[in-house]
Amino acid sequence: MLRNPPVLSVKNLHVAFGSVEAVHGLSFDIHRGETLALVGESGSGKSATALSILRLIEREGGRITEGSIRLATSQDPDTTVDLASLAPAALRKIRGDRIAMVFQEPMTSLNPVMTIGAQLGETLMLHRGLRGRAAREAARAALARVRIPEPERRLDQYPHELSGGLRQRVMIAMALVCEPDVLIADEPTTALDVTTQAEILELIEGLQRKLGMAVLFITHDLGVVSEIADRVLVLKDGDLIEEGRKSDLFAAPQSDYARELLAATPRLGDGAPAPLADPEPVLQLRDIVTSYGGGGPFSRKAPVTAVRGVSLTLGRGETLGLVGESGCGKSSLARTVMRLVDPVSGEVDLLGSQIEALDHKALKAHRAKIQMVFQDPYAALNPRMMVRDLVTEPAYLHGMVPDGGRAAMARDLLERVSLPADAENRYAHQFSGGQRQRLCIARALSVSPQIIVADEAVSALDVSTARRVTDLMARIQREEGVSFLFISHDIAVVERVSHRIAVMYEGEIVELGEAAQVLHAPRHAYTRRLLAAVPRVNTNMTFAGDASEAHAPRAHVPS
Amino acid sequence: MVSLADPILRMRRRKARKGQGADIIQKIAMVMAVLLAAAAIFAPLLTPFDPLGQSLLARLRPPLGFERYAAGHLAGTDELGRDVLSRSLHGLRLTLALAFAGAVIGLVVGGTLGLVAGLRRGWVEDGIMALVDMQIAIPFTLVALLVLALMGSSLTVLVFVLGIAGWEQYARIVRGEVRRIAAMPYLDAARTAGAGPLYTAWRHVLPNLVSPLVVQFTLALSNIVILESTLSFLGLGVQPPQPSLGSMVGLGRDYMPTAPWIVLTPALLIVLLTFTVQILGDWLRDRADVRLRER
Amino acid sequence: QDLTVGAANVSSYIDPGRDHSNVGSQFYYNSFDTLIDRDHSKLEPEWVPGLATSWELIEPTVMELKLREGVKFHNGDEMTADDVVFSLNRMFQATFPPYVVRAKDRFANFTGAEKVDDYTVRIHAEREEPLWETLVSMQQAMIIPETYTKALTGDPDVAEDSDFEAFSLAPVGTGPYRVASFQPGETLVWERFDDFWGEQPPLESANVVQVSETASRVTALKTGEADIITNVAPDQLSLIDSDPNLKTEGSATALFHVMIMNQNHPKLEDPRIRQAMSLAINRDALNEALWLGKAVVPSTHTMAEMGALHQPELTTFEYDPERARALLDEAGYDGFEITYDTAATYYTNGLLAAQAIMEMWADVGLNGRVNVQDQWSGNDPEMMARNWSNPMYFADPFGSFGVMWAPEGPSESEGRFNTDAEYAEKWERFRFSTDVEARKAAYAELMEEIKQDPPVLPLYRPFESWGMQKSVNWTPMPGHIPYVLDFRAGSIALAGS
Amino acid sequence: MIAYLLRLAVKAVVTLFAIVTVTFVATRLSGNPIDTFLGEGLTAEGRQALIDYFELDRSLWHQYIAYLRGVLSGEFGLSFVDRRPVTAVVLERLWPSGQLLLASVALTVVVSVTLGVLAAVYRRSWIGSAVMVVAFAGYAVPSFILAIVMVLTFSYWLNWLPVVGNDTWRHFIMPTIAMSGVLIAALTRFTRNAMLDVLGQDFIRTARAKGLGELRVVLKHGLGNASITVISVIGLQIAGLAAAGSVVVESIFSWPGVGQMLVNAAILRDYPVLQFGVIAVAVAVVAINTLTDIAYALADPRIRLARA
Ligand SMILES: Nc1ncnc2c1ncn2[C@@H]1O[C@H](COP(=O)(O)OP(=O)(O)OP(=O)(O)O)[C@@H](O)[C@H]1O
Ligand SMILES: Nc1ncnc2c1ncn2[C@@H]1O[C@H](COP(=O)(O)OP(=O)(O)OP(=O)(O)O)[C@@H](O)[C@H]1O
Ligand SMILES: [Mg+2]
Ligand SMILES: [Mg+2]
Ligand code: NI
Repeated sequence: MLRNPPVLSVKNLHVAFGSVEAVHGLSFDIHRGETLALVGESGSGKSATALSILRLIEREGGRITEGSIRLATSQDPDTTVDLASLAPAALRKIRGDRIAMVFQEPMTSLNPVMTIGAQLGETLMLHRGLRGRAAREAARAALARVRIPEPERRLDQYPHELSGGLRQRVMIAMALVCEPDVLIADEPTTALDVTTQAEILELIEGLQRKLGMAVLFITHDLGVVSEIADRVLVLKDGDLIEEGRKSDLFAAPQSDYARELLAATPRLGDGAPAPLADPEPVLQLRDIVTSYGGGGPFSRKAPVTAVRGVSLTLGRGETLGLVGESGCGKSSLARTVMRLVDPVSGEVDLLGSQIEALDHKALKAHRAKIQMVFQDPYAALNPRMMVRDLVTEPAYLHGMVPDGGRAAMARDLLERVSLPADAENRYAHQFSGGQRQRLCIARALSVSPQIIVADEAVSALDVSTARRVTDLMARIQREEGVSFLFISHDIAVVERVSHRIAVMYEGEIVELGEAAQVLHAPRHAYTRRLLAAVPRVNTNMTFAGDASEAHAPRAHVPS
Repeated sequence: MVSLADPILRMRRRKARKGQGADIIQKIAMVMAVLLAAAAIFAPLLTPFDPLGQSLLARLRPPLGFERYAAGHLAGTDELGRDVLSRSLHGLRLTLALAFAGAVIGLVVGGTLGLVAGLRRGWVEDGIMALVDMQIAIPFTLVALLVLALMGSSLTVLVFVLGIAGWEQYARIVRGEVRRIAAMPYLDAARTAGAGPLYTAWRHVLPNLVSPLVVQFTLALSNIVILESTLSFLGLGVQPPQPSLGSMVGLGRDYMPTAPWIVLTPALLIVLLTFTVQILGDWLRDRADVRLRER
Repeated sequence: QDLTVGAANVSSYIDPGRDHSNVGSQFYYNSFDTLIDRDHSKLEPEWVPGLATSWELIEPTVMELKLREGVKFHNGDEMTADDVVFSLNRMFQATFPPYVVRAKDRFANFTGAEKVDDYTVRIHAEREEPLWETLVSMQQAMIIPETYTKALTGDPDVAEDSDFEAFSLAPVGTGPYRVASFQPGETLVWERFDDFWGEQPPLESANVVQVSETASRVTALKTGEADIITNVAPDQLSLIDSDPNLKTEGSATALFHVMIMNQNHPKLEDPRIRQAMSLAINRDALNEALWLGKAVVPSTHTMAEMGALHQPELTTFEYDPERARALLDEAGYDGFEITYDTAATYYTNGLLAAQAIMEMWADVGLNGRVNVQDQWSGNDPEMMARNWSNPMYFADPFGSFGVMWAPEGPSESEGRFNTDAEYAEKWERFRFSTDVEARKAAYAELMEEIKQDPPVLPLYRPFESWGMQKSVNWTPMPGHIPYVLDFRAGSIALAGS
Repeated sequence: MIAYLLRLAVKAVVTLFAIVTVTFVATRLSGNPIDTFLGEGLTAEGRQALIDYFELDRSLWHQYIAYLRGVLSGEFGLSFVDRRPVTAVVLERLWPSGQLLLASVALTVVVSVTLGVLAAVYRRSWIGSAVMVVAFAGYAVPSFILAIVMVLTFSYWLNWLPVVGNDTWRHFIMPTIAMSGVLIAALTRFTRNAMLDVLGQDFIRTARAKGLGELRVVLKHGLGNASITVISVIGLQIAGLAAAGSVVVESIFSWPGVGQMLVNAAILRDYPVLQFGVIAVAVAVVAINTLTDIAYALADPRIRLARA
């Protein structure tokens, strides 16, 4: 191979927010036609790096304190300009033209009051001087290139009229409209469904091949890395931990951190807990139908039926995994079980009592038996309550603990979820995400429930943190015989904890069976599609199975 | 990753808290607030003259440093020969008391209605929001005018009128907050823990309302000060001879060309007072809204 | 020759018969005439022909008047006896409620007017009338056109109430200026009426604009937007006088600011308390402080304008704090609160005087409180004391004291003043005696009754001031009732014309 | 969108009906008008005559029904004081008030949007602080003080501007500023906060990543979105504040508008004028609110394009 000068070369990059340094001397090169993946957990400085390259970091309140970012000029690949010290006007010429960026959140990264056409046109006018018909035609072509159906019509639509996947395609089209030399993609698929994610990844790959650009791909998902990257950089707390070819990394990670990361990543096919033999049913759902809205004559929305005739049984000591893509009705089912919404029809049998029609008072006695852990550990804990009160609240409400006994109980609960006992005097915001989720579990445990409904309980957490939380849940199940209804859109995680798996699609259970059977011999077409979309490691290295990892949408894509 | 919030948030909070001290204007406002409060509270001790004591022979005397200055009357005397400074300080006291009482009444009335609207939904909410719309559509000055003309402007009525002046603001804020909070998972969490509506409102909703309400409270305070002076302009404010900042300005305005000092001291106090309160309110708001501080 | 007047108030209707307000009286004399006029430059009444060229009593209760010929109304109609009879009888035999009110308090003695021929009318009185000319020359007896008025609404041959309502917005008279445009409460524009029967007035037009805010009014004068402004408070005089282009004119106007007291309030029933309230007030001090000594403090309810009946020698009201204290002691006053109602801005210095009076009361041990309300409380049984004004509606004690304090008059009707047979008898003598001395004596007796059981205290004749450009030669004339803006020939002149 | 418009219409009608009722009740509760507007010195007979004349002794219910019937047929009765149809009394004054209001709102929007954007963009520099201090100060000065100080300065001492009436554009300067003072203060702060909010959003970063210049980012993308929230406030706050301010400003500048008239009507208990005046103002405010709601919907495609 001929010597191929890097198109972008970062040397000793230091980025600081105020007095806090977020990136401590990062160096790397990207060559034309190459995909470089930047991985690391939340807060490791990935976005800071990406934003520094475009010098957008200053707008976010940060600063490049040291280092250079050299971009090869378009005329001569051997001469470079240093983006770190370029004048704003010259910089603006490069942004969107030679270096383009796709952001994580397709829902909020497009201007809600401008049409798609106008937003694309802006770039075209700026860098290509195109206006009117010409611009429109170019914009249409850009949309066609990212395989958006009916591109002509999209030009006059507003972002809110498009689904999340389409919006991300628009973002990509916008980034690629001037055919940049470098594309920076900051977690472009994290907010998307697995199936959509697969399509987007394929699209980026295809376009890269066609346009020959360099791609800096930021992700925390090793599965995605294995699908798309040529080389990988592992970042931790702003430090470069490891750099190498993808195959090398997966085959023989050099650093402890990379190894730990790989180990925590759940991989499809790792095997599920063995099914229980005929457990005694603790929760039985029969023909549950749940819908929203359509209340009064003045109601804005037409009613949405989120759950359509679901029947399920949960046995004692069993974990039932519930998977399905975003918006399929998983949470609605959970909320129905918890009686946070009332079912339109159907029966909920909880330990022999029908609870679907009980009023608030009568229901209260049953609430102690079934508890819920929510997806977002930040929002599920009242920020203004002390931990002691938070974790003992259910028990207190059920009269299981007198006011004076709450502190002792809290310490006991904290210990059971492996949190320091002195945590009782703190507030929720003083904990990390994983710790908060432990608080939620402790809270649920305070009433010694027989069933815990975990709705995306680990989706918001880092791989390693998520791993620790699922381990905790498994331990609790072992020790106390609690049954779990474990809801997730991530099949790999579900596999790891579930005895049985139910697959939900558009409000219905399309497949239900023992975990191994559902995963290895899926009967329903949708299940097969779901499994196929999970990113797989296509190196022929260590991992026989597939790699995938938890990724949770922050804002769910409405369907 | 979704959980971006944790470290960033913590850092931002820290920054925000550090940021407090940075703004000189806010520092000045805080000092001003303390001074004004002290002046109001200790007015009877600070003032050498009876605020009601007339001296018909020493009317309209200018402040210290001008010709015809009447000894002791630092800020001059008014149209009945009363000491402007003494009246201003007592006026400040009354005005602040009125503003506080009014803001509290508004808080209680509007807050309750907003809370009910936010929690009860349905026609109760529609009804309350219709009231809010109505209140918005009828300029408040008119309402005040009617009520005061009807009931005569005694202090009690005035407090009541000033109190209901801002109720709809409170109601809207509280309702909005309540609805926002109601959508928070921790309310679901409380419900699944077996909490009833009263417990939820008391333990989970109210504490989260505190900071927006504190902000609104400060804004209401300064609005009421202005409103009181406007009512005084129309002759409906605090009644003479009782001094309030607003009534001193409202009744003294005819003397602005000839004896501007009558109006100057109280007007200055009004401006200082509202200015201070506004800045404090804004500071509180910025503090309450983490995002605002950061961008 | 145009002129702009910045007035503190512009009335909401223009009808001389219906109106007796201080605001309205500004406007009538320029546009309307009475049958008998007087020389307004003189304090003493000197009757001069108005729309009537001559008049005589053909019987003690009948006056016959010869009308001026060729007099035109502003709308072009010629004035005849029909118009005069119509105008007078709308008051004397009133059916329209606002007229009824005025008819009762001043025209009660007149039964009707009658046409003799086109230029002769007769006015009939019920009893012998000592005040013929005075009453016939009143504002309320000004002449308006019959045909025009009746045709304003409804049946053109009938005078409906709505005709009078409409008239008050589109007034037509015989005076030297016609009302060219009128926005109630805002502006009134006069234009010279070319067919005026008398001497042509000096102004082409005059524009009265309501400028209620004092600072704005003074400023308008200073900027030249106004040539004359009304209601200049004494404290503002120096401001205007110090400007080389401006000046002020003023006079102690023919009106008393008074304090009224409720004889029937349970706590004030004892006259000694009311006497004390009255005696405690140092009216000279009020005058010195608030009016710069320019107001006139009366010793009794009288003024020079009343001519023969002016009796300054009576001392009905005085300042005597010692006696006030003694009276309160005697009456066993226990310190209960006495409210003093006042409107916020209606009377110049009214609010200040009220506050000052409270101090004076406090001096003798009376516990007073000012109660500011724009609502009229004179008919409220709870009312204890309040301020008010008692204008001279016409130049006679009857036109001032008499209108308000007659038996069954307004004050008594409102329940705060009592009269008995004795008072009524004295009042009869005062009202109808044809002998001036007898009337004076009767009036003195009435004053004595008022002194013994006081319902009222005249505080002072306020010094009313107008500010104007130096080029304007105008001054209030002593022969007018208060506040009249007289722009007729001889009353006003603009320099540089 | 159609459903949205319908909802707005229903809301407007309900609000207005409630206002009609409330003003009716409130005025009736507020005492006998006779005593105030013809008050002083009436004989008992005269008083009764007037009560009969104005039909003030009919039952409230009767009066209310009659009034509602009148309202529906566009008849609002005669003013007690000047005995003209109140519609004439009020309507002739509505336009001058409207002109002043429009001028003030225009001035307010121009000034405060400019200032608000400046304050948001330069929020960390002295420019931002200066703008905010001015805004706070504007809010702290009662409008009548501002008005009188202006009158004394620009007319009394400098003799630059006229104080009386509404004849020429020069007459508009001071009243407009006096009325806008508070509004500018309020809207500037609001615009600033809305801008800060928008400038912190992701799509602003996207716009910058495209290479757009700062001016375009701030104006097109930032203000484009912030204006949606700003519009909603113009209707809500501004209309109310302006209506309140007009009372004071109109009386100082002898502006022939409704503000001053309403105050007098309230003091004199001229019910018909008061009622119709309040209703007219309310209609205006509701109309402005509804218009801004519509503008809001038009500006925001998320509402505009929402299906019924
Ligand atoms: N605007 C900001 N102000 C202050 N600190 C910031 C800001 N943005 C990021 N940081 C800090 O900089 C560090 C790196 O953040 P960065 O956003 O680059 O992480 P990341 O790897 O992209 O994480 P994520 O996966 O959550 O997106 C973190 O410690 C974060 O707290
Ligand atoms: N409160 C609500 N009001 C109206 N519709 C709702 C409501 N909550 C959910 N829906 C709708 O019901 C359907 C199912 O939503 P649900 O939240 O149960 O999905 P999910 O499977 O949990 O999705 P995710 O993985 O995104 O959490 C979706 O179409 C959603 O838009
Ligand atoms: Mg990031
Ligand atoms: Mg969900
Ligand atoms: Ni009078």
